[in-house]
Amino acid sequence: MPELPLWLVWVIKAAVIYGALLSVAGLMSLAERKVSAWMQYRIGPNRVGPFGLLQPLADGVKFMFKEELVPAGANPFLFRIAPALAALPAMLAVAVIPFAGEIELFGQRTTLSVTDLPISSLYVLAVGGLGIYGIILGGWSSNSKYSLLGSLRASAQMVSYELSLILSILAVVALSGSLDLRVIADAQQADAALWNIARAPLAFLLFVVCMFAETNRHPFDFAESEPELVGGFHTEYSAMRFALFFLGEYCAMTVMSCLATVLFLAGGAIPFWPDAPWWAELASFLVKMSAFLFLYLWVRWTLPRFRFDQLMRLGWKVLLPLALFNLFATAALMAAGVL
Amino acid sequence: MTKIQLNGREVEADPKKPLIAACHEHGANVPHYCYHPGLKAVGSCRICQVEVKQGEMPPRIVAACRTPVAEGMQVNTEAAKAHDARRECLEFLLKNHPLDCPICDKAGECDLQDYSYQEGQGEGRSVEPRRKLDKRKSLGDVILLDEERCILCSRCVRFMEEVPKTPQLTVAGLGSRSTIATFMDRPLSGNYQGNLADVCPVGALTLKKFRFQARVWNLRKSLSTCGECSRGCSITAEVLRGKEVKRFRPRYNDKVNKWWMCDSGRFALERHAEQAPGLGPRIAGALSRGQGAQVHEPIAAPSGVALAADMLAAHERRVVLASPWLSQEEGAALARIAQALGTTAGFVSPAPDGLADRLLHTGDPCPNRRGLTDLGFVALSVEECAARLAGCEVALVVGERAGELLREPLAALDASRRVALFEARALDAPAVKVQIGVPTHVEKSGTWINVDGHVGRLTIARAAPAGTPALTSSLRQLEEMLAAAAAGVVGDTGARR
Amino acid sequence: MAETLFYALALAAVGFAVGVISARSPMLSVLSLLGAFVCLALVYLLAGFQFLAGAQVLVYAGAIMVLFLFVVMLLNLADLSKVAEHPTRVLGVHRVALAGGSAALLGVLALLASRRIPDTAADTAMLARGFDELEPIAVALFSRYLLPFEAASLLLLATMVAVLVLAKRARAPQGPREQAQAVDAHGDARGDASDAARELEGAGLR
Amino acid sequence: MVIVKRRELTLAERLYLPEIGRALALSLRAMFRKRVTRQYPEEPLPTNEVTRGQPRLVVKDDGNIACVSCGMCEVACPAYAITIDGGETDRAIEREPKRFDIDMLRCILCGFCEEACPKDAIYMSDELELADFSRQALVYDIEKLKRPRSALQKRIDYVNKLNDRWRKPSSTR
Repeated sequence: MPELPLWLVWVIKAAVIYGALLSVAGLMSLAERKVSAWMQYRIGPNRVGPFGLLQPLADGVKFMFKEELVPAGANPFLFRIAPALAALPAMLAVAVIPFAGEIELFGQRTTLSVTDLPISSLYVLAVGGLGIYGIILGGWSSNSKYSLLGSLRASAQMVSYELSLILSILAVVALSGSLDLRVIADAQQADAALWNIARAPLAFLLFVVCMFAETNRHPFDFAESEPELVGGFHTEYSAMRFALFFLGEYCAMTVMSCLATVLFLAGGAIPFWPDAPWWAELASFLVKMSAFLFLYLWVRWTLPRFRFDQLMRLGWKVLLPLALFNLFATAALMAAGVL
Repeated sequence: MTKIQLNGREVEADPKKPLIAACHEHGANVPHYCYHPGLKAVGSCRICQVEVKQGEMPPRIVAACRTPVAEGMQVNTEAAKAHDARRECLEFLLKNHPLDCPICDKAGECDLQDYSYQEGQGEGRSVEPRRKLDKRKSLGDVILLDEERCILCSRCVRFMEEVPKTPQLTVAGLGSRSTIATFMDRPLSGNYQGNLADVCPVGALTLKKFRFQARVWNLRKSLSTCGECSRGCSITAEVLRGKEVKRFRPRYNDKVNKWWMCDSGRFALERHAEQAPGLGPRIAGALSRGQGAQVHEPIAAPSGVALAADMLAAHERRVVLASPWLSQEEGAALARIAQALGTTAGFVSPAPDGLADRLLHTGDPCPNRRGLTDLGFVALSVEECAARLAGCEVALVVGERAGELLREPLAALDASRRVALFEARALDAPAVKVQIGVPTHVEKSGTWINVDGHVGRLTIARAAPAGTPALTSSLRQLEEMLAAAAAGVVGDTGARR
Repeated sequence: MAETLFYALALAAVGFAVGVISARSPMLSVLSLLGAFVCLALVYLLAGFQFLAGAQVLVYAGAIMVLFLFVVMLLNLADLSKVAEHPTRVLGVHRVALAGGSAALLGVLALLASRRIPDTAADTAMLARGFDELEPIAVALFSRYLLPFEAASLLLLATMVAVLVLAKRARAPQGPREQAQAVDAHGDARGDASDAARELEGAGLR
Repeated sequence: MVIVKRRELTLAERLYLPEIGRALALSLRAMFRKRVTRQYPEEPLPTNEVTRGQPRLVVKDDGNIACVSCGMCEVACPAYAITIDGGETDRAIEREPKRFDIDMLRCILCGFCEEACPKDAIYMSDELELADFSRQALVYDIEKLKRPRSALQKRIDYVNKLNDRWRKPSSTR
């Protein structure tokens, strides 16, 4: 087989990974409806394609052809770019997720991720954190009280929970001694007991809780909050821009699930099979990621939404002290040589 | 006046009328079938029984229609014995009366129905079959007799004897085989047969033309005045679903027509239909014929009036002709316009139609002849109108049926003459440059004055075609435009379009 | 290539910075500031300071600016116009602060003008290793530059307290309802709400 | 004023997590329960004689409808859905509808027409589905409303049974 130039391999990798990300996001919209239906003794969408598998496609076509409205008094520029601002960062963040180890692709040895950064965990947090701007600006520019309230809540919530999220990741970073996600994942490879979920269970718990808050998902979806804010930040949106918000949300969920997999479940590692081929690693990665995605849906259709003051109390009075304690405890245990 | 006590109340009664009339006058609802205020009472049906106490005698049950009013009589229409008597009477009437109210045209205004609800018992006790008779017996062109429904009250017999004084009906046969019949089954004749269906208290005598046409509760009834002769009988115009005029019925008017009307007025329904034989289509808004154009082009009514004003202002030798169907209000407005135009208005007075009789029909087809004459209009025969039109440059012809009456003179005019026609139905004549739609007399409110000077009221029984304003408002607009033109505001009428 | 990029980014950063102070809408100001931060992060990236770039985006763009947005959305813009009408009264405290601030600024400028910043060997070594790894940064921050680091954080803390003191509105004396809330021992809805309000206040969010 | 005493939460409940676990277990169990969804067009709703669907005209065994166009249903209809024009017929009943329209878009399926009909000519069928591409197509005329008596027999028997509850034994049918 002739060797392909490196840049072409890279383009192929990016195309595959982004295609997969968008497919997962699309399928999540179906999964959301299916899972909610199952939990409510219903069947869910099953008309478009086998088991309703083509439903996301049908939805997409519908969104494309719907009329797009811009409310009177809205800031048209911000209103128009906000959905893109919401969707783009989540998609960018997936670039550094290490799905599997080295693979042989068209004669080039390469890793199964778009790129590898030495500070990739920082990158995910930094870029992922920008997604909130789409929500805040979309809500603010809609010239609607519901949207504005949604934006306010989103920004307060983001500030409150990002801290705990970062602190919980810091504990993991401390354990691995690197900001590189691949290094973090590989450090857990050897043994299931070395997985960070076992070594830093509190950090894992904190991360999972903050993960829901960071992606604006139940039980922390205050920016949307249909019963009070009739949709919150996206009240005024229609057609494809509305769909972009959801695409962003599902991408962010996917990225967070990947991050959780890498940080706490050793990425694609399979216990008792240290030298697994790359496709097995990839499959294992996808299974773990899917488990987190399912958790998202599971929780959404189980728990009621918090009240806003409860959210704030939980964030500042419970999670933040716990995260700080966790960081110090981890550091102490490391210094003591236990970990 | 005689004083009697009616249901414990002291009331005054007319001694020349039977007791039942006094009861009705003072609000006691005594049922009646054979009794009709316009006919002699015979007391054959016995449904009007009431309890009467006179002097020291014990109270007794009498038929109110055959009992004269006497000073100091105490009448109780609601006595239990009176109710019993009426109910028993009703049971006998209903024994043979078919229960085909769902089919019967009288249902909804049937005295037998009403009193059965008021007095009767809800169920029959009879197990014998009802008598079988002819359900579709034709009594001439107008009336159909259902012998099974007949309760032999003989109102119809008496009507024919007493009102048109042409006795043609009788009760034939004996006992349970009695029926209403004509001699040798000859068809009925005369111009007053339609009233038979009105006097019949049940659905035995029905109008062939109204048969199964509508349920009576679906008809919206409006006060109106008959427009077929100068008698101007008071009538109700009954309209189905706001569109079709289904029925004209006489409305009691002591000074003009009592309870009756003639058949030629009653059945003058055709011209109120959407398509009338021999007449053009209704004008909605207005029609204009442009310079040299062969067809009429529909325009809005105010634009048509403006065109008419332009024409009238721009030419000399004007003629104003009115229809005898104009109301007083419209006539007054037209008279002012004629004066402003410097001419005297005339109205078309067609020849007598030869239907005159001694009872109601005058033979003169102009319902508002008297009123228009009072307003200063000159009565002109069709020939005189033709002569006037022939000598004019511009003519204003106004009113429902004006174009119809003057069809030939108008058609004879060449295209250089200009005629503005206010008509209900379109007319195709080269001289008619603009036609403005007007409501017919069932579509307008107004006043006619009949041959004896009595006022006849018109109310809106149904809406005129969309876009057709009242003639009074069209005329007011015309008057204002002509005044503006006379004051030298040139081109103003055009601008208003 | 890198040089061109640098100048483009630097120009953009300056443009955004001008936008911050010239934009009429506070929202646009905030967005311009965000743009400036992102440009700065890219400049860091260009120079190979990946960690710095990440931290810049994470802290400033991701957290601080969100707070700014929050504040802007809470602002009553009608009140702002009044501020423009009535120039701020200059108090004695303000004069002192102004004088102190100016003196400090002048001192820093004089320091910069008088001598170059020492280019020590340790710094050069660190630069040589690049900023990709955490360890040298951590070591530098917690040993050599510990004092300035702590001083800076103390300064930030003092600023925060000062802002709270200045911005805090005079509260009306506690009404019966609030007293009732205070008495309300177990946490029902009203108690929670007031707690949350106090939390927001404590977090500088209100 | 009602004072609602709230139960003091136990420590386990205040910790959230055990309770959240219980809730998650509950919804997970629900996922494997029997589905209650009915796949409508394929699995239509069961109808019976109590179902009050769209009104239909009974076609008697001799092929004619029983309606005499008396207009009782037209009057009874609270939605003004029925329009009837009567006309003459040679049959013994003399009168039959020339036009009998029910605007199915107006019909509210109340069954008043069925109740009002003196001739047992109109009954509520079990037909509930209604869809077309124009409003005019949903104004049903006589031909669209006709149903053989056998198709409506269950409803007819049911209505007669109901009516027998108040009908006096002596009254004529």
